[in-house]
Parts: sequence; structure tokens; C-alpha cells
Amino acid sequence: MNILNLLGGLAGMHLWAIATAAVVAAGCAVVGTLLVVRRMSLLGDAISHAVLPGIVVAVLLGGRPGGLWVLVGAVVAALLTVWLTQVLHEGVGMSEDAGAGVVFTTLFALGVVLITLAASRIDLDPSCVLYGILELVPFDTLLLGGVEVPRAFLTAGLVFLCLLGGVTLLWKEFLASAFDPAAAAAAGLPVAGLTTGLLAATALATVAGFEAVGAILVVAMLVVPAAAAELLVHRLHLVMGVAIALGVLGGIVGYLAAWQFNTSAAGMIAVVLGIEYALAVLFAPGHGILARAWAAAGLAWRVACEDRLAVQWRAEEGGERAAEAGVLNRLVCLWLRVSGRIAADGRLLPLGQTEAMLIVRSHRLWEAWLGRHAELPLDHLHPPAEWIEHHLGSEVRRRIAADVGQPAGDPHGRTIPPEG
Amino acid sequence: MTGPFPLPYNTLVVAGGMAAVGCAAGVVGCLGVLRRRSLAADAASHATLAGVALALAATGRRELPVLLAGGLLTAIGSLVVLVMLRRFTRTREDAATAIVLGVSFGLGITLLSGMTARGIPGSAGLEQFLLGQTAALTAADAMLLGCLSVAAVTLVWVGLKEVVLVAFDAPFAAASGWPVFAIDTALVALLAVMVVVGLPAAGAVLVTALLVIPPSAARQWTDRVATMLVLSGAFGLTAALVGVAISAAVPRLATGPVMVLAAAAIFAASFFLAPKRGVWARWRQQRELQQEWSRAGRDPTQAPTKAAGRSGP
Amino acid sequence: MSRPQPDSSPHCLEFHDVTVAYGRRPVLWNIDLTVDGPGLFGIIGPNGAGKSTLLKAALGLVPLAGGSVQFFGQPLRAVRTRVGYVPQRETVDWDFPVSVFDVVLMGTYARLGWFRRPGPRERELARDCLARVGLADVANRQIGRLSGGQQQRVFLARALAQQADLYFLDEPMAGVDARSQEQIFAVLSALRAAGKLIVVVHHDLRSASEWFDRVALVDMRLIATGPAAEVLTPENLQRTYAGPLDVLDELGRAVARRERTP
Amino acid sequence: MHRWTPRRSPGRAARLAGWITCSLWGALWAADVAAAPPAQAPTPLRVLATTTVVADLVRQVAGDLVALDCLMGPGVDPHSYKATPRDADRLARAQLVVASGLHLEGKLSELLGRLGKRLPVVSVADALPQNKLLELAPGLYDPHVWFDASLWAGCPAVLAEKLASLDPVHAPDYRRRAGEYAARLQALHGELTTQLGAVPQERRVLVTAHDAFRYFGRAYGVEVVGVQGTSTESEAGLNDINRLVDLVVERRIPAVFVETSVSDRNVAALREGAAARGHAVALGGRLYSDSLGGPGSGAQTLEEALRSNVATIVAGLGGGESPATGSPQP
Repeated sequence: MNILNLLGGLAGMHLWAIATAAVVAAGCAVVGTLLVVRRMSLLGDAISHAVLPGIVVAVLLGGRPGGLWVLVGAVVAALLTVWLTQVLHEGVGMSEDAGAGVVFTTLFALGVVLITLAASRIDLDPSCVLYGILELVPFDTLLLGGVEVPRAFLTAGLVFLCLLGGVTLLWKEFLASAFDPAAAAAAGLPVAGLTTGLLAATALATVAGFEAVGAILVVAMLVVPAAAAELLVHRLHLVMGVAIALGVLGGIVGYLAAWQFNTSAAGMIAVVLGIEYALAVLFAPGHGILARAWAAAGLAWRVACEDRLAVQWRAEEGGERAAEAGVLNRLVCLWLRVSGRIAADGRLLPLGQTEAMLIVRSHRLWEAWLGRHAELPLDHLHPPAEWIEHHLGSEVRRRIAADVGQPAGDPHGRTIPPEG
Repeated sequence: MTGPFPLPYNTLVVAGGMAAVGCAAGVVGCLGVLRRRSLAADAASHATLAGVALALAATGRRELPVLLAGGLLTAIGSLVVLVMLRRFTRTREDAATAIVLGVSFGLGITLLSGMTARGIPGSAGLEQFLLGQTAALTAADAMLLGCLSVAAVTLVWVGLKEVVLVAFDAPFAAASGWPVFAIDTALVALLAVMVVVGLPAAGAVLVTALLVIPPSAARQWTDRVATMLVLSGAFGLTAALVGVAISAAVPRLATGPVMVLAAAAIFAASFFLAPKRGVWARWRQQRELQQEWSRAGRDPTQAPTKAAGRSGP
Repeated sequence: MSRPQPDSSPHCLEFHDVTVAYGRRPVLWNIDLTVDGPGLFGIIGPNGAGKSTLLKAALGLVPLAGGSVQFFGQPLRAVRTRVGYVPQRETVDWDFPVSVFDVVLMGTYARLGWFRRPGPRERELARDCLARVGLADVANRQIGRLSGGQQQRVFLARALAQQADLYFLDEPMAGVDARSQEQIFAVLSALRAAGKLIVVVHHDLRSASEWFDRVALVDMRLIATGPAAEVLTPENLQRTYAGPLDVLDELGRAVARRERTP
Repeated sequence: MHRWTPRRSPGRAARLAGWITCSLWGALWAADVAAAPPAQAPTPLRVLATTTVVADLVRQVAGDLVALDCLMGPGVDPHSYKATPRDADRLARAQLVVASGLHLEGKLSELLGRLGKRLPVVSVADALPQNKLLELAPGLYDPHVWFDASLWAGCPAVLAEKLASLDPVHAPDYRRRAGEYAARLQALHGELTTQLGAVPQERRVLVTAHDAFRYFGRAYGVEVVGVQGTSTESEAGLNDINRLVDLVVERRIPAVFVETSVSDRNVAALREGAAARGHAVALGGRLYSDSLGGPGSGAQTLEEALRSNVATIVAGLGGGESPATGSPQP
């Protein structure tokens, strides 16, 4: 039974399960982005634990798992968590994370005790809270317009739409309070209200996800896509879009992988989200590990080429001849020849000549600047100039030249080539 | 053979094991809270599940030491990943902790479920590590937990001044030559050991409570680290014993969660009643100050005699 | 321990072509500075000039991108116990459960080494240091219950307990009431009289000229150094506080992004 | 700064994600209609049994006339069963789902009730007369009915009728085999009763890891106690273990038993507690409770499992004079 067989013989059921996972992931991504950006991820973790007693009490009072009352119970439990953490923080000056730690572990323990005490009357069992039953969601359906729609999908879909709607409506408020809460409050935005709203939304997303992937794995869905998106793009609305996409993708690939390896879908989805995050760390444009390694290699190559040109220019200027041997040097010479900067015998061609002149000019101008602005003895000037020559552009060179009074020679007396 | 007091054997064994774990968790937890590493311990505790599953898959044996050893490996592994995330990525610490927590727990469940689906013998019972299986503690288990707890507390007492120095003022510690990163790593490793020792007691999800609640309660009573350690150990021990007692009295009640609730009760009491820091004490102080001012207000010459509370900057 | 003779011995403190970068962005460029004891040496410059970074780089709290720092002619590792440090106040959680006396005792930990507990000799020393900064009466109070000035003096007492020959103080006068400033300065003068070298990061120009024997003007690079009277001239101050910073900023960004400046 | 997603206004990025979800939903609606199961299956009926016990029942009643698949393998505890996507796939493919019923399968049983609308489902134990069942709590019955062979004998007929309605061609075979199997079960019932008679009355106390043997106790006059409750979900409390240690010591019970699908740490703690009170309790052996043995275990059918259980119990509880320290059979 390989993947193709799965897609071919699909009885629609797997698609419903995947769709549910995707919608839950999307809802979590919407809220998760704001949590991660406002450094409240651990509140997301706390809430996903603390909703348990809220849910259990709601079910004990007769609410159906996944029904309206359970949503209310969870939101109340979430807000209680946040309020208690605040009371501890202001009451006795406990740090936020220790306070949250005390509150959510206590509430979770209360939830577990309630479940075991009332085990006979309700069919909630502790491990189903932790696992979720995504696989069996398609069997619990409602008739909607002639089509059997899983109840969990409807709940999750509804939650996703109102989260998306709420966030899009209050977009600028969330953006302002996320970026700089103090300024937003000063500008009259109800930052406290927005925060409470965000945490209530987190509780909603947790409950929507609770039945599908279990309370704990909702943490993965809340935080991981948003954290990965934050590495890839830098505008808040893009981060949210990418987070939704990563969440949905994680849900789909996770479910298929779970089918392939015959294991829990919720667990595999969390693992796939983890892999997505690792890939984001690796391939993020700009500051990703590969991007940084690529840029470092690029710089090293540029420095080697420019040093070679400068050495050649100084040799032709009658200065010291330092022909470096070595593999890198041969590679650089090969490239310089191919790119028409030096001739076959190593002499500078016009293109090489102008570039080399600019490098030496940067070098000697920087030595002049250091001589003037920093108390450095003569023999200390060369190493910093050797480093800065590769980073000085024409406009800044012009400013330095003006600042040091257009000197003809550098502090060592060698002439500074013109800008040309 | 009824012992000196007619407590059943199992209750004694469980009480002994859990008392040691509760006390050690309280003591080590103090340093975790002071160094703001307790939520990293939460991530480590969720990671133990994957370790337990791997240990069973690798060795096929179900004895507690084997499973706990597996749990320790992944707990420390998750803390290493956490450090690497903080150093090599732009992701902030709270998000990184949540990532490690969520993904490692997901991995644990994936492994467990995969093994059960493949009918690997004994994998069915591993869920007990999620919520703790205290009542089924045998003497050998209790002995193991006891020794680890005593070792942890001794380590804390021996290296106390180094850890407190680093927790209080890391730059000063580094400047005066202490290897701050090494001391931090040792503390986090000790937290991971305590997470694993606490696993059978409270389970992967609640073991953080044993490391966070007693120290937070102890902090309300004292301004000295040494006293805080002793108090936190005592609170952890008391919570454990109360949890065991209740679990022995009421049928069908798991010991782990009850221990956590007992610790929470102790914390609540400390939160309100502690002298100086407690809410009631502060409220009383506030009221006295207002009364003095109002009296002074009526009689301008008689300013308040003693400056109550802290003379703020 | 014999005190090094000023002329023949190596410099108390020597920065040799020190460059410091946060991430890839340089904040201190090629600092070359030698300081001889004893005396009060001020590091002066505008905010964000990298003054306290220079201090932290010397103590190894921030990695050096280039160059080296020597203490009494040796690397810091060899002479750790001869160097005292007073960090900035906001680096610490003032709700931490320790008393004033405990904090000062921490100054003695370095000489005690691993696992040994402070004994009566260390306690006596701590009490003496507390007396020297005039805080003997609040020894058992939790540090959070002190004023800003008192907290700063606790840090100073802790440094005294290190019994060092060279002291680094990072903005000791920031946010401190006038009376405490005088008390701190009195202690520093006493140290100078005892032949110690005290290096202080300071931002207030007015008090700089009267307090310090020698100063260094720093703004991402070393502008001038020497006796306070000669260095604190209007021309130097103008170069420090209104110097051509934009060049260094542009360069810093270019280096960070591995590109050329525009 | 390289940017791989085009610059969009806030609403449009979110709408893009919304659009993806909708198109996904549309595609699945079409796939659902196209892949509806064909009405009448010419090939053998695809039957999915939930537990190994139920699978054995289907095998006995239908033999090779149906393509039988079992959801939970040997050694899997039905109370805490977690479906994987592939299990859900097997559920959806089945033409008839046979479950044990009375909420044995935990969360799954509730969903099987709803699945009934789209797919024929039969819970054999639900059909048994309620007056014969043991009530744990109002409306909640002990689901372990297969330990009373005579009671379980009522189930083959229920299954046969369901199979007949779905596969009328073989209806007579189903009814005949159901009748034969019911008769064999009744005979087995008698046989087990006589075997257990060998154990003296005061030693007939069966202590096991979880409370699955109430029907067995009622049927064969054995007092039954489980460390954990009827569902392995509710974790054993210290109170339960202490209570059992007292029972084992006072009644001087020679052996206690572990089960294939339940963690045996509870029983280990129980034996240690009793030993501390000076009463050495042997480990009587491993019983088959919620799941039968795997291939080659000698207990693949219910009959073999019951016989193996009784043999282990008789050996453990002292059919002879001294409590034989039975080595735990696989």
C-alpha cells in the first residue's frame, strides 16, 4: 500500500482528516504568529495545558466534546491562566515564566484529577487529551447540504474563519500593539484588551485543535510554523501568510507520512512541522545557515581576487613583489585571466588596472583616515587598511578624501592613486 | 508483621520514593527558577517520552532504570537543541522552548503509536509515563529514585556558591574567571536528571510542577537562597507525602496529579500568608501606612515615625 | 606581593589594535591604548560610543574581533584575581534572594576556588569592605530594599572584596544620588592612594575633568588619550561628540553585510 | 534583501491561504462522490473485526466465506486504542464492521455508533440481553462478556443474522456454523466449570492486573479482583493496591496473575506488598484478557485462550496441595 494507492483508493475519508488537520493548523498559525511576534509563545504552551480543566468541567456539566460549551470552558480556563499569572507577577513579583509554570501545571493536574474522578461518567480519558483522534474525525459527521461533513472540521473551520476575520479586521491594532505595546497604549489603543482578545483566540484555536491533535501538540501547531515563517519573511502579514501555508502543508504531509509509516497522525504532523522549521533555519534568505555560508564564501573569494589585483598593481608600481603560490592563488589567477582582468603573463589589463587602483586607493585613504582620527602608530595602520579596502565604496571614499584633505600620499609616503 | 505504625508496605515504599523525589525536585528546582531555566526543564520533560519509547524499542526491556536512561538521553538532547537554537537562529528563547517541547512530544507520540501499531510487546503500557504511575512503585524503583535524589541534593549543596553567583550576576562571575557556560550546562543537566527522576512520580507533563511550585512557594518566605533551598525541599517533601496520603485514602486517584495540587495548595498558602512578601502582609502594611498618614494629616506636627516598607529610589 | 615599579615593568593595561564586533558589525575600530597605574583613568565618550563594550571586551565578556588585551604584561587568564569589576546595575535581578552581605562575599569567591565555602577570614574581609563604603548597618537587608546609590556601593564593596590591583567600573555614577556619588568617589580616591589603578566608564563631562587623572576619549575609535587637562580640550570634545561618525556607521553596515559601502 | 513572495496587502495574503483551503475542500467533495463503495460485492464480504476476540468469533461463524481483517493486533489493549491513518483506511474500506460493544473500544465505540449510518456495524455484545449483563454504573456495563462462554454463546447468532442480511447467498452456512459454534461454547462452559471445581472454594480468588474477569468469576464461581478498574485508562491508585495486599494476605491467596495487554508493574508492587507482610505470593502466570494470543501462542482462538487461562489459574491457585510456582506461560 504505497502513497499512490492511498491517493487512488481514497474514500474521501483521508481527505476529510487532512482537511481538518489543515484547517486546525491554519487557525493555529493565525494566532501563533501574533503569539510568537509578541514573545508570548510560552503563554500559548501554558494555555494549551490549562484548557484541560475548562474542557473537563464543561463536559461534566453536560457539554458535548467539541460543542459550544467546551469552547466556553476552554476560553474561561485560558483567561483564568493569564489572569492568575498576572496576579502572581504583580502580587509577589514572580517572573512571568515561573508564574505561568505554576499556574498551568496546577490547572492541568486539576484537569487530570477531575477526569480520573469522573472517569465513569464521561468518556474523556487523559491520554486522548494528549493524543487527539484526527484519524477518527471523519467518522463523526453531520449532514450539511447533502454531504457528510466531519463535526471537528466544521468547528475548526468556523474557528479559523472567525480568527482570520478578527485578525484581518483588527490588523493595524494588532500590528501596532505587537510592534511597540507601550507606544500603542500611549496612542490610546486598548493594548490590554487586545492581549486578552489574542489569548481568548489562542484558547479557541487550542480547543479547535484539541480534538484533532491533542492539547499538547497544538503548541507545535501554534508556534513552529510561525517561528519558521519569521525566519523566511520579515513583514508581519507575510509571516502570517507563510505560517498558514507551512501549517497547512505540515498537516497534509504529516498525515500522509503517518499513513505511510502507520503511526499517529498528530505526532507525525508535529514532527513534520519540526522538519519545516529546520529547513527554514537552513535555507532562510539572508541569515539562514546556508545563506550565511554562501555569503562568507563569496566574500572570501572576492577578497582573494582583489588582494591578487592589488599585489599585482603594487608589483607594477615598482613596489615589493609578493607572488603568492598555492591552490587558491592559481584559481584566482585563472579567474582573473578568464574575466579579462590580467593577461596570460599576469600583467594587469585595463579592467584589472582600474579595479586594482581603487583597492589600493581605498587602502591608503583608510590609512590616512586612521592616522588622522585614531591614535595609531605608523606600523599599526596596514592591517586594518588591508581589511577595510574590500569594503570602501566610491561615495564613502570621496567623503574620507575630503575629510583628510585630499592628501597626495598616505602616512607611509606612498602616492594615493586617483579615483579614475 | 505490622511495622512500628500500621502503614501498609506499598504506601511506605511509595511515600519514601516520592518524598525523596519531591524534596530533591524542590531543591534543584530552586536553582532552576533562580536561573530562569525552569521552562527549559518543561521542554526537557516533554522530550523524555521519545527517550522512553526509544529505550523500549532498542532494548525491548521495560524495567524502570532502562526507560529512565532513555528519557534522560532525549531530555539532555532537547536541552542541547535548545541551546543551539538560541545560538544559531534568530528565534527567541520562549519560541525556541515551545518548538522543542511541541516537536519532541510529537516525536514521542509518533514513536509510541508506531510501536503499538506494530505490536511491539510492552509498548501498550508506556502511556503511563505521560501521567505518572506512582502507585506501582516497587522497593527497587523507590531505592533508585532515592539515591538519585540524594545525589542531586548533595551536588546542589556542594556547588551552591558557584551556581548562585552565576544566577545572580553572570557578567561579574565571568569577569572573575568562573566558566559561566560550564556551570550553566551543569545546572541544566541536573535539571534534566531531576525531570527524569520525577517522571514516574508525576509523568512527563506534570514533572515541571515539582520543579517550579515548591521553589516559588519557598521564595515568598525568605530572602536567603540557603533558607529558600531548605524550605523548598521541605515543601516538595510535604506535597509528596500529602499526595501519597490522599491517594492512599481515596480509591481510583492517581498520586502524581494530587501531589501537584498539594504543592499548589502550599504555594497558595505562601502567596497569601508569607510575612513581608505575602499579599496579606503587604495589605496590612499598606493599611498601617495610610492610617499613620491620616493621623499625621490631622496633626501636622507628628510625622510618621518609622518609614514602613522600602525607601524606594 | 611586590608592587610592580612604574617605569621598567609592563603596562598595567594595554589594548593592542583591539576591534570588537556585535555579530559581524564592528562597534570598536582598532583601539590602541596603554594605561599605567596607579590612578583614576576615565573612558569618556557619547552614548553608544562603545565605551562599556571596550570594558567588556577587556574582561572577555564580549569576544574580540581582532587585536589583544594585556594585564600587567600577561593575558587576563593569568591574573584574574588581580582584576576587580563593577558591572552596570541593570544587569542584575534585584528581587534575587540575597542579602547585602552575601553579595559582597561573592567578591571573595574567585580566590576561594571551586567548592570551598567562605570562612571567617572572608567574612571579616566582607564586613571591612562594607564598612569602607558606609553600608555596615544594612548588611542583612535584601538587596532589592536599597536605594540606587546604596546598590552601587554594594557592587563597589564586592569589588573591594576581590582585593584587586586593577578595578574596572562600568558607569558607576549612572542614576546615583549626589551623596552616594561623593562616597563612591571618596572610596576610589582611597584606592588610588593605595596604589591601585581604577578604570571608569563615565559619560558626564562636567565631573570628568575634576575626578580623573588621565582619560581616553572614545567614539567607536580612540580619539585622544592622556592627562585629563590636556585631552579634555574643546577641539577634542568636538571631534568626539560631533565627529565624522557616519563613515564608521556606513562601514559597519557594509562589513556586516559583506558588501561595499555605497 | 531577497524576497520570494510578492508584496501583498494584508487581506490578500490571508485570502490566498483561505482560497487554498477551499479548493482543497472542493477536490475532496468530488473524490468522495466518485469513490462510494459499490452496493453488492460479488467477491467475499470484506469484514473488519475490532479486537482479536471478535475476529475469532467471525472466523468461527464465517470461516473462509469472508475476507477478515482485525484492527487491533494481539497484545493491544482496546481501552486505550489509538487509531492510525491506516487503521482508519481499513475501517472505511470494510463492508461490515464487527465490534465487541458495551464501550470496550473506548473512543472508537462512540464513533462506530455514528459510522453505522454509512456502513453496516454490528456490536455483538450490545445485542445480549441486558439482564444477563453486569452493570458497573447506571447505563455502563462491563464489556468483558467473552469470559463467560455460555453468555458469549449468544453472540454467534447475532453475527450470523447480520452476515446473512449482507451476503444472503451463504446465509444457511452462516446460521449452521453459528449454531455449531454456540454448542461448542456451551460444552466448553461445562468443561471449564468442572476443571475449576478442582480448586478448593476458599482458594478461588483471582487477582489480576485489571478488572476484566467479573463474568468469568460469575460463570465459574471464582471471586475476582482487579488492581486497575475495568478500563486501563483509570490509573491504579495507592488505595487500590493497599486494599488488594490486605485481601491477598488475609485470604492467603497463593498466586496473582498478569495479563498480556496490560502493564504488569501493578502486580509486581502487589506481590512485594504481600511479601512484606510475610505472605509469599507466586506469579501465577500470564492470562489472556482483552486480547487473544498471537500466532503460535497456543491461544489464537477464544476456546484455546479460555482453556489456557483456566489451566494457568488452576495451576496457580493450587489445584494440587501446595501452590505450584507456575512458570509464566508465554
